[in-house]
Amino acid sequence: MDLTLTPDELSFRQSLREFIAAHRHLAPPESDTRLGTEERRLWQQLLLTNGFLGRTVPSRYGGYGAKPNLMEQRAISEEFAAAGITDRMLVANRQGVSMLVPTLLEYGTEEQKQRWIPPTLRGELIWCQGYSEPGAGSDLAALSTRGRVEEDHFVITGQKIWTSEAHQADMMFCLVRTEPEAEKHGGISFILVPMSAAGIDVRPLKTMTGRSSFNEVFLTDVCVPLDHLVGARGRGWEVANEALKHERGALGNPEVTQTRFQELVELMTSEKVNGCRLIDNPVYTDRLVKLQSWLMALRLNSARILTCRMKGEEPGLCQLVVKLQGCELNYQLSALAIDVLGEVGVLDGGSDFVRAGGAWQNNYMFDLGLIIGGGTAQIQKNIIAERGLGMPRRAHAV
Amino acid sequence: MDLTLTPDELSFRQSLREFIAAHRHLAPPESDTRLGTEERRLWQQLLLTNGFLGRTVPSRYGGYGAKPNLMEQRAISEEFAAAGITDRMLVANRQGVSMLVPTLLEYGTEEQKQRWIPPTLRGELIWCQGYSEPGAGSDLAALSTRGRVEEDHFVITGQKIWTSEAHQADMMFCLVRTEPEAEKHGGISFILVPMSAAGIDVRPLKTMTGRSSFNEVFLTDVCVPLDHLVGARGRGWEVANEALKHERGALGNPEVTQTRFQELVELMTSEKVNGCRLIDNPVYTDRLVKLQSWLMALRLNSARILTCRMKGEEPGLCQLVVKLQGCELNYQLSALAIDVLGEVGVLDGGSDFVRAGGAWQNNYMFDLGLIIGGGTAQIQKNIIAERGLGMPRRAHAV
Amino acid sequence: MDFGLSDDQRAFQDAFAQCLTDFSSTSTVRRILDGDAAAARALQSRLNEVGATGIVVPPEHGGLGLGVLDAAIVFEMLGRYVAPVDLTGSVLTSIALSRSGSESQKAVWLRKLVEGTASFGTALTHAISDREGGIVSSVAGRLNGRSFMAACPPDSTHLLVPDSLGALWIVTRDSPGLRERQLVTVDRTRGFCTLEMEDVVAERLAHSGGGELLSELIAIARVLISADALGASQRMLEMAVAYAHDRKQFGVPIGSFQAVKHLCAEMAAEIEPCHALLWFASHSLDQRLPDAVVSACHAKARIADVSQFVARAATEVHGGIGFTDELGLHWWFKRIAVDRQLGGGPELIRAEAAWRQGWTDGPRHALALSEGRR
Amino acid sequence: MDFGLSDDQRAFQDAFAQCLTDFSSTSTVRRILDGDAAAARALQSRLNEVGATGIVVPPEHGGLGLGVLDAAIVFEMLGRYVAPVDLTGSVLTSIALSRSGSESQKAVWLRKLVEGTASFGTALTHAISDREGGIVSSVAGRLNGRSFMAACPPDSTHLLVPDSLGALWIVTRDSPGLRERQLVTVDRTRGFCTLEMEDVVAERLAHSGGGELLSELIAIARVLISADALGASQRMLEMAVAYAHDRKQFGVPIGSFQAVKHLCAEMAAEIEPCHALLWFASHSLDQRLPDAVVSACHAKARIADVSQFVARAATEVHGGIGFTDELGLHWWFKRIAVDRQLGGGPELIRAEAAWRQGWTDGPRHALALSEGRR
Repeated sequence: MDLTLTPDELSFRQSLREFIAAHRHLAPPESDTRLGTEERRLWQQLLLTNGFLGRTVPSRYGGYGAKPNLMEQRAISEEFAAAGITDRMLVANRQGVSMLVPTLLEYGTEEQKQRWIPPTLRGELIWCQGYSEPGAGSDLAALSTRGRVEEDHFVITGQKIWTSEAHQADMMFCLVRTEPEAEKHGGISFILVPMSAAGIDVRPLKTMTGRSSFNEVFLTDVCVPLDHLVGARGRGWEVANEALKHERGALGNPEVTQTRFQELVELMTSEKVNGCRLIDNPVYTDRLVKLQSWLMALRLNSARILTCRMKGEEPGLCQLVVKLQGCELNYQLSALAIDVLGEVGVLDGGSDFVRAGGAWQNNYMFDLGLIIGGGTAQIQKNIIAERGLGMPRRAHAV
Repeated sequence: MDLTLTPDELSFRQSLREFIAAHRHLAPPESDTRLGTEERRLWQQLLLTNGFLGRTVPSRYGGYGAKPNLMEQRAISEEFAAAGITDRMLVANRQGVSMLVPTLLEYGTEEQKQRWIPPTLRGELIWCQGYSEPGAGSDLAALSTRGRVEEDHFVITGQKIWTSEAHQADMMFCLVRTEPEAEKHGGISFILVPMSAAGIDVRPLKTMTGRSSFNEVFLTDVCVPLDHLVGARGRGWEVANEALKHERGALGNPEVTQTRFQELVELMTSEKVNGCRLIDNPVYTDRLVKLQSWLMALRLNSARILTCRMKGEEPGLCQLVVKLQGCELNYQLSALAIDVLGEVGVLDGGSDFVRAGGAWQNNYMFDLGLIIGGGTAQIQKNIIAERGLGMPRRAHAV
Repeated sequence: MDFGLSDDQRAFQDAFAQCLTDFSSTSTVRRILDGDAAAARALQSRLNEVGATGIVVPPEHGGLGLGVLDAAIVFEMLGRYVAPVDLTGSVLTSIALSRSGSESQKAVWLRKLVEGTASFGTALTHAISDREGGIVSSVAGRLNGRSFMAACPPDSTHLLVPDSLGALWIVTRDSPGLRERQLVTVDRTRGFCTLEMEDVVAERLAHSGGGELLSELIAIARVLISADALGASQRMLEMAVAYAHDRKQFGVPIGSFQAVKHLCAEMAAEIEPCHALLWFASHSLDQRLPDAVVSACHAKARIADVSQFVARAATEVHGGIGFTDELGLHWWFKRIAVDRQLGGGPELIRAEAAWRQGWTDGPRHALALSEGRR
Repeated sequence: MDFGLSDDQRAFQDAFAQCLTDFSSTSTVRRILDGDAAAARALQSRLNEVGATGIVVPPEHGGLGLGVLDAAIVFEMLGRYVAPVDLTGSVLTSIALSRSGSESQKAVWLRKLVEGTASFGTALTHAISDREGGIVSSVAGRLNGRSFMAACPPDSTHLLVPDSLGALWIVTRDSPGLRERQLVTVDRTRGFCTLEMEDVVAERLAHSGGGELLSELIAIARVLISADALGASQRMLEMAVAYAHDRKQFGVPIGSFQAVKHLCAEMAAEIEPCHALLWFASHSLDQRLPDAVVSACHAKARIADVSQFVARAATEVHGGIGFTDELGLHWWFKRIAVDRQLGGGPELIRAEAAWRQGWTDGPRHALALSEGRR
């Protein structure tokens, strides 16, 4: 056990802090949900040039070309988070940079890499993800969007749902059933679809939070050139799982929770009801410390995972539990914030007297959405039991 | 909604209280676990004569012959409970009186009723229940104890487990597979087995509580006359379910919980740590009141069930949830008692400083046993979902 | 003994449910929330017709002459249909008038209430805790102070407001010196506001004052809110069970997966005994039984926790579609979320229950109103 | 950065596990509990051989010279095997001596400890709360008072006892004036007693006194107890998973039922991050990091709750057989139950953590020892 940082690591952190201090004002504000602005592109290119995104992507594809170094990666994520720069503010096209780029590096042809990666890193191409369908949620492989080949292109018809940022995206990486005769998982291909193509209709999907951060995407005879296929035909399931691996890591990230936890402590130590600070109610404080212990365990668990990765070991169970535990903790943290605020806690953004712009309520619902979506809690439990504990794959009667 | 009692009901309660006050000293002490004593028989016969057990059993079978009256039944159970006379003190042969007698009344031949019911009511026949087997727990119908017919008797071989009081019983009502060719549920018969028969071996089964309130019963070529069969051959599943119906009602009875709750309040208001009464710790008190609200809901739910029964309506869901909720509440009540006692809470019966003779620890474990046994919590949930909510019977993969 | 709803009450419940099926269906709720004033008026006038606003008004004043239990039945149905109405003010005002109004006040106001010419909101939060500095004092028939989170149906004409000594006042909503600040909660089906009062002329209920009646009114409010949450929970469970029948994944209805079945069973197990608890607490308030106020605390605290669990679990059973606006499941989710905090969150209420039973020396977050222990 | 156990530590863990496999198998545990003194001695002397009693004793005094983290590894294995030994006293005494003993005290006692000629229990409960009137005062080298629930391994010769000013004392178990009252807990694998002291002559660790070292010792005790509970939990999970593979109902392994699978997954999800938490808290105490005592509170509180959940869930997976004495699963269940309360139950510890972070004005159940806030 050695928690000290090397001189190199310390100086990297130092330079990172200096960079952030000097350029923080260029970051787009959290409230700005527009993705394709010039301001965002310049900010993203600044990060790219300084190696704070696309850090390990080879320079021939427009990346910074650094050797993989998990400590540096962690330092970047921690320092930006500590400066209040969220993932969404960091990168305009999160799904492109964090999901598609690694997938292309693994499965793309040389030509695909050269064509798609550089503009994605530069923030010039915004991507969205076309996986889920109304009839294919937990059972994603049941998807029914079909693509038939006609001459030199696919012709795609179907419907995608839960497509965040589809209304601003230039491209969608998409799962399409191209081999109808093959068995369920074997008939799917991973295809890059231009959102400007004829036959695409994007409709915002309003959620319980009152916002429309998701969309439905309807595809009707959309033509896509054959060279937009990533990986072999019918191997899309494998390719998509690579991309999902990169997404899953991001959900339940305890550093984000830590920021929220600090805000809750701030709230409870500053607000009073009936002459007592909220934190002077022992029942609330017991819940607060309970969540703190849990959060601490999850943060340290991340450090353990990082060490495993650095040593090239498979983290196993301690990785598999991250999403299940992290999303649940976030949810309970929001629930506590609402409870201590009482009647104030149910106010919505924009109301008089509302705290933090209604973020606690918004998180409370959005976190529930994350427990439901992105691999439901039930699917997570199946994965933990089957992959982590080696329990039987099939379930049975009773 | 009318919670008042009629004059008849009030006077019945009054006479009951007078009876208890006059005769309470004749009740065997709670700590006395012997069943077949003369003292117990006399006490039981006193209750029988006064109509406080076997109340609605026709007098031709030795019962009191009263008309069924649920309010009277409830008054009896409440008044004896309030006087600290537990079910175990009330009746020596609980399983005989509360499970076998109603089953015989429903399924027995006239001869069987006359032969078995009167001595059972008089406390002269002690019964135990032979249902569970090592390979047949949740899946009771998988039982493999076999009985073949030879001349005028069954020859029974197999093993029973969780047979409480087998070491003191005269008879066992037992499920035996007599029709090996029939389908699972259809091959079982309900047979009355004398415990004195050759080939029966009773071995005490020690549990985690450190006590041996259960036994294993080994049967090797045990001969039982054919007229000990209750109901038709192969119809034992149906007969046994009748008996179980009477058992299930007893588990999770909130009146028992109410007594325990009062003891816990007494404990928390009288004991001090660090100069504060336990109840002055708001975190404990929050848990206490939480359990109180829940208990109150369950007690009122019982009143609702009683009203349904009196009106001849099927109580449905409110009956189906009793065991699941009641056992869980009991468990959590014991857990709170242990937590407030801290280091004192883990002392076992007989130790210096122990409270209530170690009853809280004993209950904590025994209640867990009840959550596991007598129809596990999982089986209870299946029943609620399938019978109560009409959900699909079969479960499927994932 | 007859524990439960009478045949009359069941028939009343069914009739009221039918009225809401007709005038507060999911599609109507959506229209009303989208600003369809005609639909809102239709619902309100239908409620007036069936006597919902005068439910606890004595028959001699034109009301139905029913009790808290019947009002709870109504609220359970309102929650069940997430009806965009809030009858808390009218029920509480009716009871307050009946118990502490002068004969002439009763004659005037109860009639108006039944006719619909006066309709009431109520501001109780400041009598439970000083959230956002809530406190109201009265001098010479004028009210000063603030009440946070008053129940203010948009169309109500008056408000029932207690002062810091437990006297009850009727305030006209357009009175000079009264400033309302609209609050936006996650639940758009009901309206809330904060009242700021500066020398507002008000009418005192003649015989009101002291903590006892006010405690009872708060208890009644809690029971009604609990009924709302319980009705909403019951409906969410039913929607979850129905969805689990219809929705297929991996080729079978999701209701055949043990995890989904057990989640539904747990919801049912938690909900079912709450009905009896709610009935009893309501009945106790009707009969003014000694423990009525404590029983209301139990109902509120228990149902707040149970309904929170159900809101989450039912949404989980629905998966992604439960998270959309389109299905509208979130209306129930949010209604339950607001009910949880209205009248005091469960932690505060449990502390109060411990104090009222003489176990503890007053909750640390004491009632703003000083009140002797029973 | 290298977060986790080193290769050396893992090898040490494996070797120690092997030693317990040999000398504290389930059947050996049963024999020892049934009074087989030879088996108990064999286990104890094997532990001495591998250096378990001198694990944190500096090498110059013949010990292994390892730290709290290594001791936690040992305790995790002890819990895993429900080993009928309690090394809390020896570890705490070693550290107390190293940090506050005079040179001659170190030379004498540490050597004895390593050789096994002196073995230690410890009485800390009275320094955490006054349960059963626990308080110990010292006057002129003599101790008076009571400590409830001291860790008293039957074969130990001495006890480490703090007084009310935080000074630490070595007491010989057969001293005049010392009366031990054996306690019987549900966990028969470890021995506890209550000490009654009347003018008991004791030896003070020369440089001890004040709250700081005592707080650290309590924190170390809490980490060790947590390690014990975590080891027991991990083993219970493994037993549940193995049983779910073997046991069939309805013709298939019960592990293929979703309810059983999910229960096992939940256990794993709760347990897994606790390892990192425990390692960090131990490491913090080794490095005497500023938040070390708070980190120990977090580890103790979290693991107490997680292990309680696991104890129940793993027993449930086993069904009836888990409830029998024969399988012995209950040894783990009970060990976890006792670990939960030792060193303070989770509610008290969380209140302490809030106070230590400066959030609250001291827990209502204050530490018996007055201690300045950091």
